[in-house]
Amino acid sequence: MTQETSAALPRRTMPQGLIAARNIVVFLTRSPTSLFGLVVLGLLLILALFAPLIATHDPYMQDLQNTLHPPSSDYLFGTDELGRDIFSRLVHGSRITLTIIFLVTIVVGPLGLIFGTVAGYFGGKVDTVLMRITDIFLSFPSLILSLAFVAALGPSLNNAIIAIALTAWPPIARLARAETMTFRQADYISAARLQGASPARIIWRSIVPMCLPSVLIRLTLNMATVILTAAGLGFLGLGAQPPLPEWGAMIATGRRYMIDSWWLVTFPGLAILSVSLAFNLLGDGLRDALDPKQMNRR
Amino acid sequence: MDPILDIRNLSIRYQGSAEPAVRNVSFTLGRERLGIVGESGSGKSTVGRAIMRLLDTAELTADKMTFEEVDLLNASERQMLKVRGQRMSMILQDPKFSLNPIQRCGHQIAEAYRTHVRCTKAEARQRAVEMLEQVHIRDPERVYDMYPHEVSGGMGQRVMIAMMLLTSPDLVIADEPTSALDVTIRLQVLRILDGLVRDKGIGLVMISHDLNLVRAFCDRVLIMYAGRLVETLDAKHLDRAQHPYTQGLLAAQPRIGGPRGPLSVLDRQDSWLNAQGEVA
Amino acid sequence: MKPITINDLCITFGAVQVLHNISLDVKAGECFGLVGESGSGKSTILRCISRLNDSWTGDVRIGDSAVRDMEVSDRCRMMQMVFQDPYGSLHPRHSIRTTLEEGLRINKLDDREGRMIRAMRDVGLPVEFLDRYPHQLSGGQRQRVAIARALILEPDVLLLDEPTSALDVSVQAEVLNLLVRLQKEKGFTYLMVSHDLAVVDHMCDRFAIMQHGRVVEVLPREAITQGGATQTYAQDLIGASLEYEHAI
Amino acid sequence: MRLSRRRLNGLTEHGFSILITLFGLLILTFVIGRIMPTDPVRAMVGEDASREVYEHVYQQLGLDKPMWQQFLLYLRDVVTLDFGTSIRTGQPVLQDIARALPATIELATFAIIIGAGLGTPMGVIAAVNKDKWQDQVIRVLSLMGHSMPIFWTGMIALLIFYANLGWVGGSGRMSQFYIGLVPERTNFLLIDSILAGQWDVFWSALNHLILPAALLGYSSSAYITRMTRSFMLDQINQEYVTTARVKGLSRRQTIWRHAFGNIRVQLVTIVALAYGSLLEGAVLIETVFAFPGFGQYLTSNLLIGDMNAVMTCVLIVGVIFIGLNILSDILYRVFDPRTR
Amino acid sequence: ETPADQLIVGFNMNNVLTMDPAAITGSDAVQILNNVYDTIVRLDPDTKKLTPSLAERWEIAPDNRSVTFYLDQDATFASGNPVTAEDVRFSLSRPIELTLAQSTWLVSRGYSPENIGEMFEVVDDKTFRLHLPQPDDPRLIMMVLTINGPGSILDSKLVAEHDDGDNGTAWLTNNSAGSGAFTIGQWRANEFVILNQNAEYWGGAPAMSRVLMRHLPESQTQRLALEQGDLDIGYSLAAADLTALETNEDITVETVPSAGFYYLAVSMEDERFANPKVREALRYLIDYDGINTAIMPYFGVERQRPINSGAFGALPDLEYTLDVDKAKALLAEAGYPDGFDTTIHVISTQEFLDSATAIQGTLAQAGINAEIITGGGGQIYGAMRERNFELLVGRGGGGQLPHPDSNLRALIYNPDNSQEAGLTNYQGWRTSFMDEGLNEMIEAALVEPDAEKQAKLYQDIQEEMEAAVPSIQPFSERVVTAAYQDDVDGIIVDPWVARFEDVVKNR
Ligand SMILES: Nc1ncnc2c1ncn2[C@@H]1O[C@H](COP(=O)(O)OP(=O)(O)OP(=O)(O)O)[C@@H](O)[C@H]1O
Ligand SMILES: Nc1ncnc2c1ncn2[C@@H]1O[C@H](COP(=O)(O)OP(=O)(O)OP(=O)(O)O)[C@@H](O)[C@H]1O
Ligand SMILES: [Mg+2]
Ligand SMILES: [Mg+2]
Ligand code: NI
Repeated sequence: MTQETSAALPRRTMPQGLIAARNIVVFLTRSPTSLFGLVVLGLLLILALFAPLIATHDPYMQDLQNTLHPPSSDYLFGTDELGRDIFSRLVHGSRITLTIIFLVTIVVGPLGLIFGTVAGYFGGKVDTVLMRITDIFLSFPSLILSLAFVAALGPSLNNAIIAIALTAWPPIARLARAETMTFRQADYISAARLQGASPARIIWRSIVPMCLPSVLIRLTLNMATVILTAAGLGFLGLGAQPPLPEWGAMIATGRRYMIDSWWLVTFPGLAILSVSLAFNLLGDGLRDALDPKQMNRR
Repeated sequence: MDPILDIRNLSIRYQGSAEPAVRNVSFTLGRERLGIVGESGSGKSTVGRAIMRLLDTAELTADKMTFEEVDLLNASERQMLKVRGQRMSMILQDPKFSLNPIQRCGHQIAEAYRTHVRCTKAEARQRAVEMLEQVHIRDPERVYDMYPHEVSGGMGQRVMIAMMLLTSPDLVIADEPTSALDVTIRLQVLRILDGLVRDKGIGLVMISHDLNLVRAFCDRVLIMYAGRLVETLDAKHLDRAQHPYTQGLLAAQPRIGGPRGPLSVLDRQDSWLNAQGEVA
Repeated sequence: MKPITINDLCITFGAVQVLHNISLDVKAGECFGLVGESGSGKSTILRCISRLNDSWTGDVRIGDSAVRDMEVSDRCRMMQMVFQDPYGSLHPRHSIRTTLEEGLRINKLDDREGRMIRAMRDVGLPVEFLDRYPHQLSGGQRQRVAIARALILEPDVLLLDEPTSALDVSVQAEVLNLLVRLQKEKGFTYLMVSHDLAVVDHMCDRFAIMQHGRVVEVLPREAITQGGATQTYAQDLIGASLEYEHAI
Repeated sequence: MRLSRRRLNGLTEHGFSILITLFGLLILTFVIGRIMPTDPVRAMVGEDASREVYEHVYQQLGLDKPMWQQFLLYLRDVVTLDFGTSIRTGQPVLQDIARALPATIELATFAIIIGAGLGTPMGVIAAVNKDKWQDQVIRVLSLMGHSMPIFWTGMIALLIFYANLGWVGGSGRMSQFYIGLVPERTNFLLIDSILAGQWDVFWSALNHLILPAALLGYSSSAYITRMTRSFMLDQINQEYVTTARVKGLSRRQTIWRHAFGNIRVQLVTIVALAYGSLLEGAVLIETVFAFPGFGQYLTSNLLIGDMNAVMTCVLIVGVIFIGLNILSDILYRVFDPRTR
Repeated sequence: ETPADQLIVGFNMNNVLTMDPAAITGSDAVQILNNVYDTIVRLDPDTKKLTPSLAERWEIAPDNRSVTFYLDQDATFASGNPVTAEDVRFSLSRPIELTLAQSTWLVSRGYSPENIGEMFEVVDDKTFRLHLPQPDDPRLIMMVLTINGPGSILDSKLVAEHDDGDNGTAWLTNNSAGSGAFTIGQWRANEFVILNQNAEYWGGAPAMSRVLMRHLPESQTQRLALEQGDLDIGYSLAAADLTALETNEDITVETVPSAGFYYLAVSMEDERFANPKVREALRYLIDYDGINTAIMPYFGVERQRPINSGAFGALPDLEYTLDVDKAKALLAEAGYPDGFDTTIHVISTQEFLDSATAIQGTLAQAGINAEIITGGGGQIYGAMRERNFELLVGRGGGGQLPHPDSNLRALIYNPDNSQEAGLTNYQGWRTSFMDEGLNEMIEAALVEPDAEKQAKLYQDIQEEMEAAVPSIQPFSERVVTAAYQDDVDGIIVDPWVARFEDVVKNR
């Protein structure tokens, strides 16, 4: 062998995926804003996991003698119009938020990825048909489309999730398609075809891994929108139904008492704001960490 | 004769990288054609851009770096605005990317003129058209009104040259001006460049990875390796190069009508990294 | 060892006909060059032969069988391609092992480990490199991997699309040497695109000059130095190349 | 933006694809209209109506016909621009929307002026100072705007600026007692009040507009800032920007004359899309501010199952979006020499 | 500050879908039209007694089968046309002939398109005789005629002018043809109604030159506007805001009795609730005191009997209380010692929702797990009409007429329990409750001509009902509350009888 690489390369023992994940986390913790995002989401996760332990009261337990109690040591964030402890409701509400995020992600991610990569890889008629469908969905702002869907399905948390998922996949599909289009002509795809790989294999093995980072970033950023949409639906009375402690719905009901009892809307609002901000910051940080341009650099 | 450019011990480190991209490079340039060759990543463009002071974020150190009377090391951006484009300019590699896609070619040429010379639009246009003629464009009025995507690569490169030579600079840095072009067009562009340099007597720095080109076109050649200057030679005497890297590069090239045996292959030595380029 | 026969190959993209009735004969075991200006359709010919583009008309045969009628797996085992840009031809997220193994898996070949090790030896890379990723390799090393990927399926025909034009001279020499050596050892038929007549002269026995999707002339190697070209464009091209190399 | 590049394959195909999208839109709205669980007939006849009354209206609405017939009727109506009568208002839906939409357009236009006026320079500043403190500050500011639940911020702002400080007008389009005093010509209150020479109504309207518009504007400026920044970053790293600097242009000149010129078209597209999605923000903010616009029309009709109105609203939103996309395509064709 | 000659009213007009009196639904529209259309008789806002309006006097026939109305000689419509008996006939017939929503009232009293020709008799220009198609209480029918809707008197000439082949329906949707103190200036659904002074009002022109009734569904918006002086009256304020306004010196908060009840209904389709023990257990699982003190102030006062306390013959209230043990025992007797799972349908309006949540909580104490299902009025009552619910917290039960029959018919009466009957306007039918004995008692009481005997009969019915455990258990009797600027006088709070003709501002 006559050639040498310029830099000495460390021996690899861990699988590439793990190393990458670790690197990304390390990268994220280096920027204060992404760190904030990570911490808030970690907190959300802990709250949701240990909700019954953290909550000081039963979130559904009414105490009509103790309604609209301002924040105090008994009721950290005060009580609502039915005497329920707002702190505990917020804590339990994090489960709803996480459920929404989780369900939407596992529907939207794969769906968008499959639609997008298939359309992008095959092009032609397949592309036209699939993209027409996404176009139709994309020709609405997501909240209005979800509104229409929820109205059609009847208001409930599940329907809100379905509606949000239905409106959230087209942008992902679009993104995956655009990415696929840039890779489709790449020589390594041609090489795979020359080795006899079937289209499904090419999409799965070669294209999906390439689209994944940007789809992940987009999904993370989308989560902020999903949370806001869900809260908006809850606010309009079309999302989670009482007595579920969904944050948007809490604001909607708390709104009737807002002037005198500020704590009813302030805390759920802050909760929504910080989680959605956390997702945005994290997505932004991820974009820097996983920058597709950097990754494809020679 | 005063050198146009005098550089001593120039080192450049890009922000965020540990190793300097260029270290301890020294050379002077008179009214001549100086070639800089080296493999990809050896720091050729970096030197060129450093001279133009285009590397805002990179860390730049040198014992001395002057362009005529201007101290490039300490000149403020404001001073540089007077120098850049008027007294020194740079021809970039790929016309496809180096021209603003949404402005007409002629407009971009004229803008270069109007930035430095007070004149009316019509005058600038006049000058630009003349310049287009000088770079052997047959129908300059028409090309003036074309968009970059409408002209061919060779033509685009000529537009670029016209733009950069319009203000009659003393120093022109050409960063791989022909490597995006076909062989036949490449020759035409080089001839134009050559003619202009001869007529106007400017100093030209020609950056290239192509030994053949530099050998034929330049007066003197700097050989760069991994950010260092390993050798400085007269172009004529390239075949008599001392440094094994230069020798290796020359031998590795297939030549038309050459022997068909295996090409010799560069055997890189760590000791090359310690070599100091001597000041020419 | 198989010859390539191309007859009346035409292809149209949209409204533009890119290839006009191309007919070429590449002898078994020969290295055949394709030169011509950018956009003249050189790469397209290779992509048609390998059926990466499928909308062409005409007849392309390797050995006795037409590529159109071949089973996918047979075709893959018979012909492979090396691409111009070593940076773009390896999947950035697949290790070298994955890259090489993929073809073996698809074509259900046994003794995968052994074959991979042999392929790495053939292209002169250390076996440890199997666990590296493309971004950990230099351009020349990548091109070697790309060649190994082609070799591993033991094809008869290698299509080379400017395999060295993205590389430095010093690295180009290594790759060219490797290709020459492999041809000697394994007796491949090469169809090689290049824009550099010096490379063609070094590697090929015969070459075709192309312009605007047509083959202008097919010439033996000697025509470069001895001036056997009859067509104007061919003469221009050879002239320019000679002039470029010797004196500007 | 991506949309447009894809659609440069010729005008006919373009038109055809729009038609197909529109058709899909119609199917979607029809389906939404028909599966709504709320009962429009009951909404019309009221709680205590007898069965005869109910069935009388049911047939009047044509709900007894088979689905496909209803769809064909719907298609015919749409083609003849007859969107039926709203159950809730008893008026032709189109007439209702002609009244509600101008209010929202007024709001959205104000918002977009604030949003683009703030967002574009902030985006450019952030891009030019990438990774410096300016960039960080702008980044957090704009992500805040992107993350805030606008209905919540609206409520809090209303509480602070109207209830406590009394700086701005409260809910509605103008102070209550001006309602109905201005003759309706364009339904744009600002214009109508000027036409009628009623300046106090004009000021009152402006006063009521400023807070919701500022909030909407902030949230859309967040988006515009982010996009401007990334467009700008793309351009700043292009070779032609270096060329411009080599020519001797100052940084300012390179940025505004060259880089910014190249993002203009993309920017217009983004602003157009942001303008469209203000409709979305309007749904929530209009609810909070009791602002009688399109968003409120849509939500209140949704809740009572006013089929015709909902279908038409959804259709109109879709058409507006498709229209904005076409507009941005056209802008591409007009402004980008490469696509001509 | 609002202008001195304009009245700015905030209320919720979600249910106002038309200005055509024959097609309106609900009390909000009545509240508007009261100012536009006069009826032949009125209810006194305070005493709920019948008082003259367009008819200056009336005579009830001794056999109780007809009433003769003598119209005021001076009464004119806003158009200037005199009010004639022909107008009365036209107005009363119109809903029935066109099968519009408001026909229900008279149709349920036996009128039909076939018989109105005989039943509505124009005696002379100013005399109108109303015949009763079946034995009935004429007072009850007169009470129906006090309501704007079935009783609105339209200017038949004016309507005829605007008849485009639709009997003027399209025109009436946006315009008025009444004789009231105001005319409709402009109506925007879910936005506002502007009422313009009828300067020629036959009862004397009102003080306000213009009334703006603004749709402000948000209580806090109304409150802020009241506090800022942008609003004169707020009609749909929530409890918390009323409490706060109570302390505001410039604002008066007034609560008056109204019609109907807040109740917990069960569907007897469901075998569990068909069991009277279970229904009785539910009686003891409502925290009447808690709900009425914490949730219902300004909306309701405790009442467990399904007859409005203001109606004649009403008995004093019952005294059920939350008694979980007793309920558990009853449930055990019924065979549900561990309770069961069920659902509660409820409208997503605050006081309903809060009550339902409270009931959900107390039910849980007896092991009944109730999931709350919310929705708009259409959805929730829709489910009730389809008999597709288990438990439901709602409001209703007649009472717009101060007559016990109005409550009993709405809540208890159910002549035919079959699915096909589809008597969706009877809540008895909706909840599948049918008691032949009670039906007969209700019918008998109505036609009893002797007032004292009649009251006694109604008392008997109430006692009978306590034993029968009907499907609907009221927990609160509806009251309504409005808040208005102190310097505004002459405001009537109850929307069924509210009119702005006497409103003045003391500025
Ligand atoms: N903006 C930058 N930031 C960090 N490193 C850089 C930057 N630009 C170039 N480099 C590094 O500096 C070194 C020299 O780069 P330069 O572009 O000057 O090489 P070159 O000789 O011009 O190569 P080529 O022939 O490929 O153009 C390389 O290692 C490169 O990776
Ligand atoms: N998939 C495609 N769709 C449309 N046009 C194509 C496609 N592939 C190639 N072309 C066109 O066909 C022509 C020939 O392209 P090709 O890549 O074969 O040229 P080439 O001779 O290999 O050029 P180069 O030396 O630059 O690689 C070009 O004009 C190109 O634009
Ligand atoms: Mg370079
Ligand atoms: Mg090619
Ligand atoms: Ni070359």
